[in-house]
Amino acid sequence: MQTIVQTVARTLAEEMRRDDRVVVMGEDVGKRGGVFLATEGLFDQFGPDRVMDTPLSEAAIIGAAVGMAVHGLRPVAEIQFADYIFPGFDQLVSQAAKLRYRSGGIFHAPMVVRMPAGGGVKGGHHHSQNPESHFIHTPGLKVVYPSTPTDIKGLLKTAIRDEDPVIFMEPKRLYRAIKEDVPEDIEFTIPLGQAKVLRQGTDLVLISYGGSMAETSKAAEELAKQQISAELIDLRSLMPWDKETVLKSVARLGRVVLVSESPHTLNFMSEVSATICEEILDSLLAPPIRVTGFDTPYPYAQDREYLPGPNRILRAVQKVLEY
Amino acid sequence: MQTIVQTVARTLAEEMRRDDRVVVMGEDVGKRGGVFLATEGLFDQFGPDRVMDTPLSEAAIIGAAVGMAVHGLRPVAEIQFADYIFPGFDQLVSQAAKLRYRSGGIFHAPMVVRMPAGGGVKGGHHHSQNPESHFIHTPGLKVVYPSTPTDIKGLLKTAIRDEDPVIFMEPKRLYRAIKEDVPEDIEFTIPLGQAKVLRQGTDLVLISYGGSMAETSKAAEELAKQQISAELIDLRSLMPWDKETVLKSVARLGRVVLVSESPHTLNFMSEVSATICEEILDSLLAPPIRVTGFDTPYPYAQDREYLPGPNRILRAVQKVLEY
Amino acid sequence: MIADTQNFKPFNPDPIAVLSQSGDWIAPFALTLDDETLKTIYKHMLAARLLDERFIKLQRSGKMSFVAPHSGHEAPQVAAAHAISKGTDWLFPYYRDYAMTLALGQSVLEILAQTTGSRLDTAKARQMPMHPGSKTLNIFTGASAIASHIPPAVGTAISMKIRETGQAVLTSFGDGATSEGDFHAAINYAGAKGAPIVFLCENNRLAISVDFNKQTGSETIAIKAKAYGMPGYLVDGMDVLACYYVLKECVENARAGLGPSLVEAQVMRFGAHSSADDDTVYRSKEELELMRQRDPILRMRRFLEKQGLWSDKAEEKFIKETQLAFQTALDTLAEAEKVPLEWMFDDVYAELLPHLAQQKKEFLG
Amino acid sequence: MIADTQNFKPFNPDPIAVLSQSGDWIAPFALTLDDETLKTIYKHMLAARLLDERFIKLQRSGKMSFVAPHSGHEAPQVAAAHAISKGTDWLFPYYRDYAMTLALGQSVLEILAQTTGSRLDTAKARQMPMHPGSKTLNIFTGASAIASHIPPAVGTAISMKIRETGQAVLTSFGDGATSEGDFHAAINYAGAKGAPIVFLCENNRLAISVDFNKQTGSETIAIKAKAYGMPGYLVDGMDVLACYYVLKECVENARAGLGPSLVEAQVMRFGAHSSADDDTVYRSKEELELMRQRDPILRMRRFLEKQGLWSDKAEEKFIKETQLAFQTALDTLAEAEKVPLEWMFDDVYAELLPHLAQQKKEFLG
Ligand SMILES: Cc1ncc(C[n+]2csc(CCOP(=O)(O)OP(=O)(O)O)c2C)c(N)n1
Ligand SMILES: Cc1ncc(C[n+]2csc(CCOP(=O)(O)OP(=O)(O)O)c2C)c(N)n1
Ligand SMILES: [Mg+2]
Ligand SMILES: [Mg+2]
Repeated sequence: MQTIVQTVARTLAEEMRRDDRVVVMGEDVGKRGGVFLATEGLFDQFGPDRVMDTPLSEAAIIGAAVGMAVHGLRPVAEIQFADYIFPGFDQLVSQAAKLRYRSGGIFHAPMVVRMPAGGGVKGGHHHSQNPESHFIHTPGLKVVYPSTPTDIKGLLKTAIRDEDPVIFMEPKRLYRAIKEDVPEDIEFTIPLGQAKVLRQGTDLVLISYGGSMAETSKAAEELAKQQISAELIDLRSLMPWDKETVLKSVARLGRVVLVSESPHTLNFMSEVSATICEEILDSLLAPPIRVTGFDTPYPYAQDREYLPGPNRILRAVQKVLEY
Repeated sequence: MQTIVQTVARTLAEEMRRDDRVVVMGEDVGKRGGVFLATEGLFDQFGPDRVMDTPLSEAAIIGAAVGMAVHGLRPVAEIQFADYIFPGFDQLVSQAAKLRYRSGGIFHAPMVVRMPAGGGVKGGHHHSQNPESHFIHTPGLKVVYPSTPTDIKGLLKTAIRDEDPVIFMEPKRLYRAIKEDVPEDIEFTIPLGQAKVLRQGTDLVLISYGGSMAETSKAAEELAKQQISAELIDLRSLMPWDKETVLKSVARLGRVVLVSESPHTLNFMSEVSATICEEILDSLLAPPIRVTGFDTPYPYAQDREYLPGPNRILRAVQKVLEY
Repeated sequence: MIADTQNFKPFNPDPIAVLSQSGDWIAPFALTLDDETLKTIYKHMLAARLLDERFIKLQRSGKMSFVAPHSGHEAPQVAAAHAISKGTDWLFPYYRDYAMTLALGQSVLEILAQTTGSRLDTAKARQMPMHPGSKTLNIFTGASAIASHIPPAVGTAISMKIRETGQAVLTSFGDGATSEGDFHAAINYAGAKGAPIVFLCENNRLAISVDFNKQTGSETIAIKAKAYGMPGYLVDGMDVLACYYVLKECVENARAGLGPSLVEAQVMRFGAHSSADDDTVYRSKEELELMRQRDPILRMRRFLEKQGLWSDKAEEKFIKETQLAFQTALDTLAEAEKVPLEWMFDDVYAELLPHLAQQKKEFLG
Repeated sequence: MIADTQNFKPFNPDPIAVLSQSGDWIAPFALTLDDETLKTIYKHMLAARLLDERFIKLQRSGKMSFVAPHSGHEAPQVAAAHAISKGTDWLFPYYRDYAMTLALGQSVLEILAQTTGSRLDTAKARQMPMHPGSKTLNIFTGASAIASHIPPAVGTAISMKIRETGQAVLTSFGDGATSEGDFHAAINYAGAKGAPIVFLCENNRLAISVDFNKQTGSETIAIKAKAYGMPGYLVDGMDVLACYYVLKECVENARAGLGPSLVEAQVMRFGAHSSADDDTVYRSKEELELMRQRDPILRMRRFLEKQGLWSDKAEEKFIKETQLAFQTALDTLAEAEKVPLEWMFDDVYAELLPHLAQQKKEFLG
């Protein structure tokens, strides 16, 4: 039984043992083991050349990771909070994302940028955000956002072994909330772009990912108590995302509620919704409804209320069912 | 008769004369008059304290503009190409956008960030992009992207007089492509959040904004020749955007094609499409189709082909009509 | 007033000090501060220390969600507040600067209202603790992103310069902050513009757990001023009067049109980085013990006592008064109503935009 | 080999020169380069100048969409190519560096294929002109965003260091680039790490139209090295041999584990910023005239002639050969097929992701 954050550290250790090109870098990832302890123990096992504390500069972290990757390493960079990607955003957009394309494939940057994301931890504006839309809208980046220890293991391994830059978002409010047995196989990987159907249903589809999976699952359980059968999908991977699985379920049931906690406008679920409408309009029995964060900066006092919690999800489900 | 780029310079001059708190800043905006001449003549008229060449740092430009605004100035900052917003992106997201909210309204940053955007000028990766999704997804920023000299004048004035940070995107491939008479009234303003119906139609709705208005208008004309009557809407303002006008037209005609040249996934039109489906699903006679840029970095060799040109728009229209 | 101190030498390899560890005046110039001011400076440091201790208690008891203790940083912070002109000059502080805002005159109620996320917070409880701000005191409300307040600070200073308002800006930050691009972009712009601003680095040689020698290759922060064409001063950050004299000179130079300066105050972080940190993982108890012997409050107290300006009795009395003031503020806060839910939707823009009005309506029902 | 030059002093206020304007050897140490190398260095500069002139012609005739002329920058660029170990060390150049890539051995065909957006471009015509790159020569393909190549350059150098590969990196950029946060973040990290990298600033005192004194408050770029704990060298950028000796020493120091250095070569931009610029708006003809008298090619030619290594005849012959090589390359390019439309969709990722496959299919029908 292990938590998400423990799984991150153990998976990193496994991959570092397997492949000595894998290095870990970031603020406080060394002796401190990361502010969330996601790199705990690595410094002692692998030493300062493979577990590198960096200066306090996200541009230096992302940019240097690109240069290391180009030179043959497999850097796994930690951004201390997803909110702090922005000082390094140009390095991500202009360097990491476009290198393969602009060089016609002669250079590329196999690297992972890990970051704890999401609200509900009393972190206010800058320890709560979910910037995935910015990454997904940037061609050249792959983006995953798992929600369980097992998926963390399988997808982190795939990300590290991938030949392209992968943004690996971790649901920080679930870091220690879930414990489960995780496959011990060091070759256990999960392909990018595969959603997971957690629950088969007959009445409507609930789709979410990352931290919001917790609230969405809770809503599904609540519905079950009310004899409403929700099909529950965890997207896990956002770029590429599993259109097939989503379209199949939604086409079958005709009703869908989309849950994601980043701000409403241009939330990733806008893309999912637009795609559903474009491709299977006639199967829809009700409009797809998005239940999201609000179009405000992440507030401190209303830390929980900002999140799309079970109540808001249930209200949307009701709307969709009664439509 | 004046072009878009001339209108920018003249409007800035008018506003600077009207309000001596208005200052212009950016790379090469001084003697050089801006690399596109959008600030031509200002340095001679207003001198180095109101028309400031800055060091080559977008973070310094955006960040200093915030500080100037807080202290009572009304800075209009130029980012030389929209593509170069990213080194200053954190200042936009963490400082400009959130200042009013985080301070409970005791501080705010009335400022304008102007930037030429869009492709079709043989500019490759970094002189062609349309980063509006990044801005629109950032609560606290207002975003406009006009497409005619008249709208440029009216909206730039409104932006400068607005109490919040406004991202003012200019369609650079239209800078000198259109000439028209522009209202001379120095009080001529256009409110943010109002779309413009350019053409009434009876068969379907075509919606676009910014540079892509040119191709979309061309498509509408082409359709007219074929006796197909398209209602043509220029959104002009993207945050806030004119949902009412869009929903009214689409509800009436039931068919819509959405055109915007930024990458497909999480293009602003994803939001428009998702909103249409959520709010007026039953009026739809066909799925809303998005005609967009591709999910690749902006290519050099296929500079024109990347853009959603009239042919691709017409193909989508056909699909929507034949549905 | 500080005419005879106008000759601090920039780029001195030894930190500037005016008080010895035992509280003797060791400067080559005469003390110019009057007794009241000296006592006030001391009281501000002591009150700030007590506030820090109270913060920690409040955090442990769940009344504050987070604290970044400032103990060990009091000297440059209090000195900065005294070096600028209150309500005229502007302050762009960072999260660890409560000795600064307190000394500038921010009320304990206002401070605690923010740090406890109360309805009485003038910033409407929008941010986590450790984000001070004040309209009347010209304290810019910062964001959590390290160094991101420095470019706005420079913008304000440029505005002061081009409008010749005669004001100055002081902005502070840690050693870690100097690695960020924003620090560089901003201080470089200030240097090119000759803007009236003082950059104060509170160098505690740690960024959470990261040692100074992993942060940068330079031996000091002060030397970095060379990159920007401005003077850089190295100051003993445990000597409040040294900090005061140097900062005062820099502020006056800024106001006089002589441009910006960079001041490095060498301080020591007595506590963990924050309540979320466990510093025993990366530093030893012994190290900490040694640090505490250089306590800036002790040094100033010794000085005052030698001047006959302070006593155990005065200390006791002041502590009692201060704790009482804390308690009064906490009592007021305890009576305050809850933060209204609907505040979540205000102040995103000057007006409530239609989509937010819709979200608000749907949410509040 | 350059043992007796190992003592260039960093932070010298006068730029290091080894040749006088009239081509005399004025260094305090003896010349160590053999005649062939000296001639090669000269030929590289001359060929680069001819290439620049050809670029401009190609741009005017519509065959190139854009050019940023490098005339006046040849000395540090050619010197850099000679200072590093070809195919072993890595180069992270910027857009104005064609004298550097040419001297390093990038073929004229490869260069022109990129700058004319041909199907023969090894980078598949993905970027506008002025973006060189080469896998075999370890030339990193940069982006247009100023200074954004510098953090990756440092990453590569750190990789070399932790894996002890014995390689070094050289990265170049303009004076304007030093204002960007990326420059700072990167060079600071290199300083803290002691990474084997040489930072070469080609300081032409202009960023498009913006004068150096608006760019920064420091008098030189070299002095900025102080902020990062590394040596900074000021070099006469119109003296190719001075550039060579200094850069060579820095590269060897990097390789020897002595850490990074910053070299400022004071150059002059003879042309407009680019084909999109009109520099008469912000500088005078007279200024330009004076600059041209300090032409780095002239100075080196005078030196070679005095050594009896060069003549009008040799010059003529070399120019003819070079122009012929250009023409041959252009002829090859003229015969190349058009860039395939479908290339637009490749290389976004290692594999063609489903959504891109769909977009490709819909587009190509
Ligand atoms: C851009 C950004 N990156 C990372 C963090 C996380 N973080 C908060 S404080 C801190 C260390 C700051 O160190 P320093 O600047 O030296 O100040 P000190 O806390 O030592 O006073 C870090 C890394 C942040 N707040 N912002
Ligand atoms: C991030 C970014 N901002 C702005 C530009 C536009 N731009 C291109 S070149 C240039 C000037 C560069 O000057 P410098 O670094 O001195 O190099 P030089 O051209 O003088 O050799 C500018 C502002 C850019 N390419 N990237
Ligand atoms: Mg510190
Ligand atoms: Mg330059």
